[in-house]
Amino acid sequence: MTDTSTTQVRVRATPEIRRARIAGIILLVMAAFVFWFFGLKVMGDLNATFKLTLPTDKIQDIKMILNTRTLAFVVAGVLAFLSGVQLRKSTEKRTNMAVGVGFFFFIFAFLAWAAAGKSFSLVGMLRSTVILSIPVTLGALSGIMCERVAVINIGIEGQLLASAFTATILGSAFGLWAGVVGALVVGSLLGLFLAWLAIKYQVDQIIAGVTINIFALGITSFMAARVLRKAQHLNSSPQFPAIKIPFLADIPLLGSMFFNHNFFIYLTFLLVIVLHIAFFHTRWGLRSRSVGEHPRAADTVGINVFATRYRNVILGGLMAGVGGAFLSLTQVSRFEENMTAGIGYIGLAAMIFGRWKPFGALAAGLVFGFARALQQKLGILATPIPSEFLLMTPYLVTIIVVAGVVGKATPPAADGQPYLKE
Amino acid sequence: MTESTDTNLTNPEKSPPEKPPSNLFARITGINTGWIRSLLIPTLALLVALIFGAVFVALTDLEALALLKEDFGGGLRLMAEGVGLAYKALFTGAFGSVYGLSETLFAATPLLLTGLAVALGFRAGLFNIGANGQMLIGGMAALWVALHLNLPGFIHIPLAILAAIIGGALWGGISGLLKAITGAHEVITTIMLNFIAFFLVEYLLTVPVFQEAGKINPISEFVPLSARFPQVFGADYRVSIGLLIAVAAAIFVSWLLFRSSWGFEFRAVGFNPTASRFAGMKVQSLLVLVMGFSGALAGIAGANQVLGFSPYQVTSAFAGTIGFDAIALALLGQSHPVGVVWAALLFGALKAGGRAMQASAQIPLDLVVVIQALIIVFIAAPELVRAIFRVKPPEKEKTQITKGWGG
Amino acid sequence: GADEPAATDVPPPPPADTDVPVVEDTAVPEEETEEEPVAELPIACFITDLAGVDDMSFNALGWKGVTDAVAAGYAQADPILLESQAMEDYQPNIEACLNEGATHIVTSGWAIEEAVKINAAANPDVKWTFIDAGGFELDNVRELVYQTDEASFAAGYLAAGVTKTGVIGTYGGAPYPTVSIFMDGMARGVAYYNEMKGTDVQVIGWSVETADGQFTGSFTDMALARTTCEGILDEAADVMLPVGGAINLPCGDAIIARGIDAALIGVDADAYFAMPEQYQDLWLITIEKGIDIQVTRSLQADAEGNWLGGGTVGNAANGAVGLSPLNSWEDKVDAELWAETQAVFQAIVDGEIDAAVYAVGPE
Amino acid sequence: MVLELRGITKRFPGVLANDDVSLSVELGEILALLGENGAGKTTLMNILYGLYTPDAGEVLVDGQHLQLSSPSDSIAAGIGMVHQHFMLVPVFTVTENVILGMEPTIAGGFLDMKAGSKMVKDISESYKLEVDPDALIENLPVGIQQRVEIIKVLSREARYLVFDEPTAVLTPQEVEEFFQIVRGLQEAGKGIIFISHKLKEVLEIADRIVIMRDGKSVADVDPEKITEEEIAELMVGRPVELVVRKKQAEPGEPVLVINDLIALDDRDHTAVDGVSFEVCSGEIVGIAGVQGNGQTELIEVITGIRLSLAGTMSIHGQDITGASPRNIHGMNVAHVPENRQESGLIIDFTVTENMVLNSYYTQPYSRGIQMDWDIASQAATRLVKEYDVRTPSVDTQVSSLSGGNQQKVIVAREFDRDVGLVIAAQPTRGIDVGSIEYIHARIVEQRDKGAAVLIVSSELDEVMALSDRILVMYRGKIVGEFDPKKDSTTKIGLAMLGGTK
Ligand SMILES: Nc1ncnc2c1ncn2[C@@H]1O[C@H](COP(=O)(O)OP(=O)(O)OP(=O)(O)O)[C@@H](O)[C@H]1O
Ligand SMILES: Nc1ncnc2c1ncn2[C@@H]1O[C@H](COP(=O)(O)OP(=O)(O)OP(=O)(O)O)[C@@H](O)[C@H]1O
Ligand SMILES: [Mg+2]
Ligand SMILES: [Mg+2]
Repeated sequence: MTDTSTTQVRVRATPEIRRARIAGIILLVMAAFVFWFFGLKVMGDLNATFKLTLPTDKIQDIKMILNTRTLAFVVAGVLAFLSGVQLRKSTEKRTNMAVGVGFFFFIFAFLAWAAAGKSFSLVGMLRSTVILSIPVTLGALSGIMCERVAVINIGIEGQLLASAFTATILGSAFGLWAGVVGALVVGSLLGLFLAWLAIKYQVDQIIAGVTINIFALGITSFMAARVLRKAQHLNSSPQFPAIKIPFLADIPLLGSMFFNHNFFIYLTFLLVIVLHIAFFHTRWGLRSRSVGEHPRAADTVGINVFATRYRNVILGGLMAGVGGAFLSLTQVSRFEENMTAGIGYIGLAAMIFGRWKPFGALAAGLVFGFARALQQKLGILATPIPSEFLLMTPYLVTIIVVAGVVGKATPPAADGQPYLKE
Repeated sequence: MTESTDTNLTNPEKSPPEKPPSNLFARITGINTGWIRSLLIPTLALLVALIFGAVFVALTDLEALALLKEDFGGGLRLMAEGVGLAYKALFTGAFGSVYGLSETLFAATPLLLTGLAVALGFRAGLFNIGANGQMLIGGMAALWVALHLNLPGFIHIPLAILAAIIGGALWGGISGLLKAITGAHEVITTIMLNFIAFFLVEYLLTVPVFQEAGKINPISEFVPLSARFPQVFGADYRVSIGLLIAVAAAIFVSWLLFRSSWGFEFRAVGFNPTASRFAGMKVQSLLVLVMGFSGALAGIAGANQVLGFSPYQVTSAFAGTIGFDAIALALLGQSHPVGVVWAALLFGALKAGGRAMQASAQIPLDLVVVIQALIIVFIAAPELVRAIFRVKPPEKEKTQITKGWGG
Repeated sequence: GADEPAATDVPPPPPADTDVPVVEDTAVPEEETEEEPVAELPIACFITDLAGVDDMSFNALGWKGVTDAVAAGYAQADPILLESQAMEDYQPNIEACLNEGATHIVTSGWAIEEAVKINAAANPDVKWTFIDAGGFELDNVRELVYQTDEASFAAGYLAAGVTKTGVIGTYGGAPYPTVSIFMDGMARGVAYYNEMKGTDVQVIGWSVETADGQFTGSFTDMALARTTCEGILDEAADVMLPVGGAINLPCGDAIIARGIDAALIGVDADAYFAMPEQYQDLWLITIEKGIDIQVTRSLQADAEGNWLGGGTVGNAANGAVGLSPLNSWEDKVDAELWAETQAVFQAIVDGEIDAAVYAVGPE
Repeated sequence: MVLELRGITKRFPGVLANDDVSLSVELGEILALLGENGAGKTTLMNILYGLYTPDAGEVLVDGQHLQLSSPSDSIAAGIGMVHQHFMLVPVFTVTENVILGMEPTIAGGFLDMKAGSKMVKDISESYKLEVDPDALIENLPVGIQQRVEIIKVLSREARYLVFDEPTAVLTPQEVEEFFQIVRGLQEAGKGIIFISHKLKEVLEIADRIVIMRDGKSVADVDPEKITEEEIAELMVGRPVELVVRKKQAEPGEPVLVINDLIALDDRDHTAVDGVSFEVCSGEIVGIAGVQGNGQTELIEVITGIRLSLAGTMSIHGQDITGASPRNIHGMNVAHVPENRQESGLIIDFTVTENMVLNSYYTQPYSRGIQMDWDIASQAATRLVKEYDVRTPSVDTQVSSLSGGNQQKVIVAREFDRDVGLVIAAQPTRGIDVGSIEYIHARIVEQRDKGAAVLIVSSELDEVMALSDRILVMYRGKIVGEFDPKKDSTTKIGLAMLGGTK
């Protein structure tokens, strides 16, 4: 017989440990980089000034002044410590946390390096983050609405674009609220169209969505060239004003970030909360989720799968409609060909990154918004990094986040599958 | 797992055996409903799309609309004239002359290549939205070889194409690799890599390695004569050997998918990655390989844009929207190389015709995009067309082209 | 149709009796205009670059130049407009122009340059007017490039005097020279002001040292332009120079929404007239680049038989670039500062200040 | 007090699934519905449940015609169904699954989870169906999942309960418990339709038996007055062999040797926990166990699909730890995977393509990377004949074959060479009697040719019939070795539940 005693027992690393090791190594590299590049290589003893108030704020001139080099050394230390913890032992939750914290500190050191000897508005950057996150979050909410009932909506981009177009025209012609209504109607109609193709005709859902994108781009550009060019008065929409929330808006930093915005930004936050509650604490949500996870099971307890899907996909279109209205009625007063420029696709990424959850979508939106805002601040800070590379930042960050932090996310079990009765 | 198929054994006589497609068309295209049947739906789809397009043209004819109020008949006539003029230009621009035909083929060339790229991905269950980025990187690689190697044409061109293949394959491979290692979905990574490639190219065109000497704008140096794709129908027609390369690529992809063991693996993974893994295929490596192949095809399209036509000098816009058109095209061609060829010809014709339509009827080029979208809708939902024309459905009709996020 | 207006419905160009030299094309001798009648008016064809005719920038202005010429009787009715959507559209569009019988083709954007060069050489009978690039050395091509930074410099000087916060901001659509030249000239003008007055007015969004700055990366992403502008406003900027056509407007929206006392500097055509009404109070001044006027002049010269080929660098001295009047800011700008600004501009015209730093074409 | 189906006919494309079937059940009665795979039992019940609309026929309760256009109609009529494939949402809790479709809410549609879990508790107490209302379904063993299904039905106040093959996934002990529950329900006055093809069980529990074949109801009998053999003949339409005929095993050298094997499942929990055993040439070793006790992972590790965490494995003395599926296939290992449609076949591929699914890259099917489909198709034609795969042609998509023939495609592919080790998981799950007989015979034939055979099955009967030696796996460990000739089903069943040896 075989001699079991001499066969050595090989022990391989669990995925958890492997992940922690990789995280540890990355953190260590980051620590070394921060130490050397942001710490040692910085010329002279420079301070970075972070402004914490906006020129328009009630309370003025709160600043945070940090010594770039000292900060770099501190951050390098923190990163090295996190790395050490990871390399020794960690749990999955702590690995994610460590990576998150590590990136936060790294970016902080990076910003201080970029702002060495200069000053910039940190509060402005964070405020921009919030604003920039809105269309992404709304796009993601649209995706969540649909995919929670197992209909993939890749047509968010087209829904945003078409509803932004409508909002501009109707807003220009009949005023703000007409624009809002128009955007919501068009978003919902495109949702209905997607639902119709996907449910009634069982068209491959990705095809249906791509079609919506192409169609929306084509028809809005066509109309812009053929109609708006000659009817400029239809291309100048009014704007929703900012609503200052009394007292809260005057809190330094937080006031400017969260409490001095237009209606749509509050609405988006509200939607995130409402959708979270609706999905996870109401009858509607339980039924919707069951339709996305196991439509047949839902059917056997008397839930109308088709109706649920129609309803949610239309609501998904509605969310995109809100996004379109946000763009046209709060951000810009003019429609431009392809003015959404891919934000719908980024919304899709945010949906996946946010793991099909409303708060996840918001978090993902904020990460993307932050990357964008970071790029904008770096453009201001006149770093030696060419602007073309700065412009890549948001996209790079999205890839890193999706690949590095999220890994494989699990969609609703029936996602993308048509439901066949008989 | 539902056992919905336990029938043939117990009642073999009840289910008539499925005959394999017998005619040549069916063998080549895999559409086994016979000649007329298989052309019927696409033709009707095109027809309906054109009708819708006409409606859009008519309804946005402001002059005619204004006239409508005073003189209804006159307004309608004006609309009809406008549509007629537009479609006449569309048709003659695409097919009405040798030049038109050549422009159609010329426009079809990069579409075919990127369409194949996307189709190949679909076959393996991957949704490559990144053909544009892969074109950009492939094109720049080809441009580098074109500008910096001094070689005779017969070797310079192949080498530049090779560089494009490598460049595109690497750029596509990144998404494959990320998916294989971390599970990051290719839809997201390819979209992001499109943006990144675009800004990278913008940057590269401002550095001396690529930028035209003495120029301040981000525009490249001229491709030397030895690296330019020869025109196949003479200097007056823009069709170059790029078309031949694209057709060769279509044949290659056909072979790859249906005659090679790699293609067998690609298709297996596309249908069922689990079973493929059980059968000993290295699914993760295949993901990288497929994205690599897909990117390589798009890369060749990039080379075509860089080396393929006058003035043989590029800006960051050289990929245009071709990589996105390719998605529609691959869907339209049902991810089959032969289907993609037809789809590319159709889209090429629409492009060439669309330009003519703009020139002689002042219809914005965007109308073509609208028509493309409509064609896809009607082909993807043939029931719609059938409902309009009251055509009877064929017995079997199902092609799973894409997958959800799960893959 | 024949009387298709330009991208923006605009009142007629500003009267020529302002103090500032309006954009004028000195290359066309004025006195020859009323000479003997010309046999045939040119058939004009206009080809845009990828930005399209709605770019509120050079394409729109070029097309305006063409339609103005038609209106003034320098070209035949129904000029052809062809938009390019891809790089490979340039050549067929040019061919389409030729096939439609165009005798005078106007194109805009540096990217089309080579296609024009080839076709112009092959079609010596056709006249060409080319916006924003040069170096053709062909008799049938009239090239229009602009030493915009000369005017931009003076605008920068003015802005530095106007700002209360001591911060001036700028952003562009993409780091292309035709964009950056505005930003660079303005930044130098501000620096000059600082030097003269011993002040420390900051420029945000452009660095003369790194020759790089703040860009949105897109000429159509309006929302992005808005936050880009806001990001600069957050740094307390109160004079903004956005350079990118339609994406200039969201900056106006941002200022209006914030209700702050900030100004915009326009580019290309006098923004006070050219841009939508709601922004009228914001335009401090416009750095004018007389594209439309020069295109019209070029067609006029063709029509009247006194065509001149070759390149012109439009600059302060020949009046092709300049500053608009103050319009709505007339009362708000200190008269002394305005006089100084004009003096600076005059000094540039006279060559006493060398503001033409930015390369505008091949040497 | 009677539920009646009258003259039900249902046609699917190419199949007459139900052909003028009539049956009835009274309150307080247990009716067993018997029939082979594909006989039409599930279809009939789905019609009763409002999931399918019949082409002809009607459903009546107390002589009252029912309009059943959706499950809600059936639920309203007091009909409940425990489906063959559980209708539970895996990522929901027990309570969420139970209340789905009839959620208790507080004002404005907010879920009242307290009321929900109280309902679950009440039912589980009154019917002795113990279950944690807050547990996630995906974490529960099938036996408990079944209880959840029953609670679901009871919570809807069903008077008629349909159980579609409820015992297929249960151990003998669990079956016993289940029968207790069913009898309890009967006493509570419910009418019960019980579907199965396990004859013993049916005879034990039913008051009346209806037998279906080829979509028709062929007999309505009293269990007291009929034998197993008679029933089997009625089901299949011919006399059947109910036991596997095989010679005494003659074990030779150990072929597969496993030592202290540890492996994780997809959620990174330990699934295989220090398993050691060997399989010798010429013997069939069966692994019995309730589903989800690590058998799946064990097989995946041995066949190279899953990485082990620790331990060693060898085949013919050659170390295979960390070897790829292809390496292992190359060592003359035949693998019949557990789930044929998910992992054994690519059902959108043709028979030919599936026949070469793991040998396509070798001579003679390919030279370099060029495939030779003619040769592949010839080989497939031969195999189809040899292994009695009933298919119109080798170019037919496997998806249009019956389950048994699909399984034969796999067996043909895997057995058609000199096999040293056979690993077969659930080799006959969900296929008809004829195919089962055939596949069993082929497996025994491999053993007799000298191959080592490892069988995993959740059907204890199958393991008992096939194996020469039985290992029982419980919570990732081998908890006992049994001799099918000497040890009783009860003893083995006890071990499957973690009882002492
Ligand atoms: N298994 C095979 N055996 C023999 N030839 C094959 C096989 N698979 C593919 N081929 C060859 O490849 C050609 C194209 O394959 P086919 O059209 O069947 O692909 P497909 O995947 O079915 O396409 P479709 O998407 O249209 O269904 C066929 O004409 C056939 O000659
Ligand atoms: N949705 C469907 N579409 C087409 N055919 C179907 C469908 N459902 C069942 N069938 C076919 O109808 C016949 C009866 O199937 P059914 O599921 O009712 O059998 P069953 O007796 O329940 O078998 P099993 O013992 O395998 O559960 C089979 O031939 C099956 O393939
Ligand atoms: Mg356009
Ligand atoms: Mg059944």
